[in-house]
Amino acid sequence: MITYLLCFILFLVGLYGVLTRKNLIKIIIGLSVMEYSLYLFLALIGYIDGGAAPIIDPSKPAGLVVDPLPQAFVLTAIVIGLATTALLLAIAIRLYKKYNTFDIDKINTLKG
Amino acid sequence: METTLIVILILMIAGALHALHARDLLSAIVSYAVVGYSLVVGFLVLKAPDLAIVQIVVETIALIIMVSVLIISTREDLAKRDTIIIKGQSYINVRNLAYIFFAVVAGFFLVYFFNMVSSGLEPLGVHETRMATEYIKNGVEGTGSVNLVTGVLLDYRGFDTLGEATILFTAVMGILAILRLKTHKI
Amino acid sequence: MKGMTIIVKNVTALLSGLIFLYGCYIVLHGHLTPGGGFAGGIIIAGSFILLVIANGIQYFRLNKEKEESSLFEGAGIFCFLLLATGGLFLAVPVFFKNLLPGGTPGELLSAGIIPVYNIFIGIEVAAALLSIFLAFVIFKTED
Amino acid sequence: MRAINVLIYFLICFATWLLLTHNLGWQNLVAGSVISLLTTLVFSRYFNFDVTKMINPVRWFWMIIYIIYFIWQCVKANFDVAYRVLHPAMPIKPGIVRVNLTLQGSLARTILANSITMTPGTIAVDIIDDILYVHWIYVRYLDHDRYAYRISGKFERILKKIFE
Repeated sequence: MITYLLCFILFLVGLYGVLTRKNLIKIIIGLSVMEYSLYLFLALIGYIDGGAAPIIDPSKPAGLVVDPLPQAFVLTAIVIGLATTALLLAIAIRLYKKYNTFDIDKINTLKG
Repeated sequence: METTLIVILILMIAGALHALHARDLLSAIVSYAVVGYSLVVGFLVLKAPDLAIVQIVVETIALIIMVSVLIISTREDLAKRDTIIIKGQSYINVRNLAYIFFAVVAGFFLVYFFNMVSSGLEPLGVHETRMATEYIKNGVEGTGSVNLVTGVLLDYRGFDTLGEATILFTAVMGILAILRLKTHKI
Repeated sequence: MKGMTIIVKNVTALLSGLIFLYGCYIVLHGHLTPGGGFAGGIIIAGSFILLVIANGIQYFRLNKEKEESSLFEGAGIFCFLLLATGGLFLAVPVFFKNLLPGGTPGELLSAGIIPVYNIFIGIEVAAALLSIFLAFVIFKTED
Repeated sequence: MRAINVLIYFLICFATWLLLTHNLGWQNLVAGSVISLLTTLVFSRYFNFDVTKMINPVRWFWMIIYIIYFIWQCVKANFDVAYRVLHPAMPIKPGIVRVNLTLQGSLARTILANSITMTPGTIAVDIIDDILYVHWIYVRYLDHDRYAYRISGKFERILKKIFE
């Protein structure tokens, strides 16, 4: 149970970063940390004690195997996470070219 | 087993906290890499080699992209903010009190929801889901794929993969639109 | 980006092809060993990214290459959809029908249509990541 | 020369595929040849080293000697660096030295630079026009001939026998 709690704390760390940091790069890092905590949480849910990796040798009878369904979900989520991170970085670098800063407060005051 | 995971998670939390507080953005990105690569070790401990392979290459590519962004821009975090202290005015005003109130309420709700969710979970290592036994028993005959993750991903749940490919395509189109080159002069 | 020293260039010239080969191995054996279209596609993109980083962008005519990788991406996702609806041609009204014969599990040619899906996903992911990277690099050298 | 290069690259790719898969079934062989052909089509244009000389078996003999000599040097340098690190006074005198290369051929130079880098205590920084820049943990001599012999003399002599 303590691993679930630590995953939740990692999620909170990411949320804290998104809410309090002023730098766009650090906000993106916070979002990624939240994503990572969710991946680990899903993988934890699928884990079975004493289970093998979900690759079955067809010549032998199947033993105890880790649940493959959460792993399939996480697999798609990781690639999507990379794409969204890259999209956010593209937005950040566009804003930097325009306002010459990563500070969201300064971008707010400079707008117009 | 569980202690290994706890150590990895504590390392991840420490890396994330340092990444959020580092003054130099390059060191922030290196600390962020600590989080990602610890996640790879966590996946290996949890018997998920597919996830470990994907995560290790994704983390590497993400680092390359992040560093290429930093090289164009600045490495410094924000300039040091001078806190203005006006004499006679205390820190306890309505605005700060409202912030603290909202933070406490939001934290309470988050912990409440986590408690609600985790009361329905089995402890780590015990797992009784109907779909898992079904997939494990019939997966190889049903899909013909020895690797069950690929079988689930591309046969039982092909729609998800199609949606993922669509999102990837859309994201790339968005990036190309945002970072659009100058119009060609012909 | 100027490109690195001649040492790095030579080592990259020796190794990038083998990295590409390894990515293809991961894609093709996705239904037998850990890996699959996603991981293999990213490794294939990595081999090209290595070449671009080592040799500098003047070495390649990059604008053209970016168009090509976008084209590959579109072709990959289109073929994926075509295969998904392919059951219609055989009068099976199921989306994502596994319509090829199964074969014995454990061989390279088995699992019906899953390896073909894997190949197209690999093409799509590789092209997507390569065009993301090239967009950042070209944006950096623009002004 | 061009055609032989392409052929050799194809063979390297095919051997790598066989090492990766450990399987001699016909499906695997067909897939391996197709993938190797694809790799050769895309990447063989970067493989422009002069490899025709390597058919001579004498050169392979010298290569084995080079590997043994390199491992011996590596072990010696490891102990040297460990001594410098563990010594309380830390007797280091770092600096970057220039070594004039007599070796021709880019592949030989790359192998030389990588050997120097893999030996602890020295790091090859760059090669610019026949001059190799090396970062050295303890600059023992200031005379060019002596430190050049010390850093790369034997390596270069054996590599010349292999590649020229």
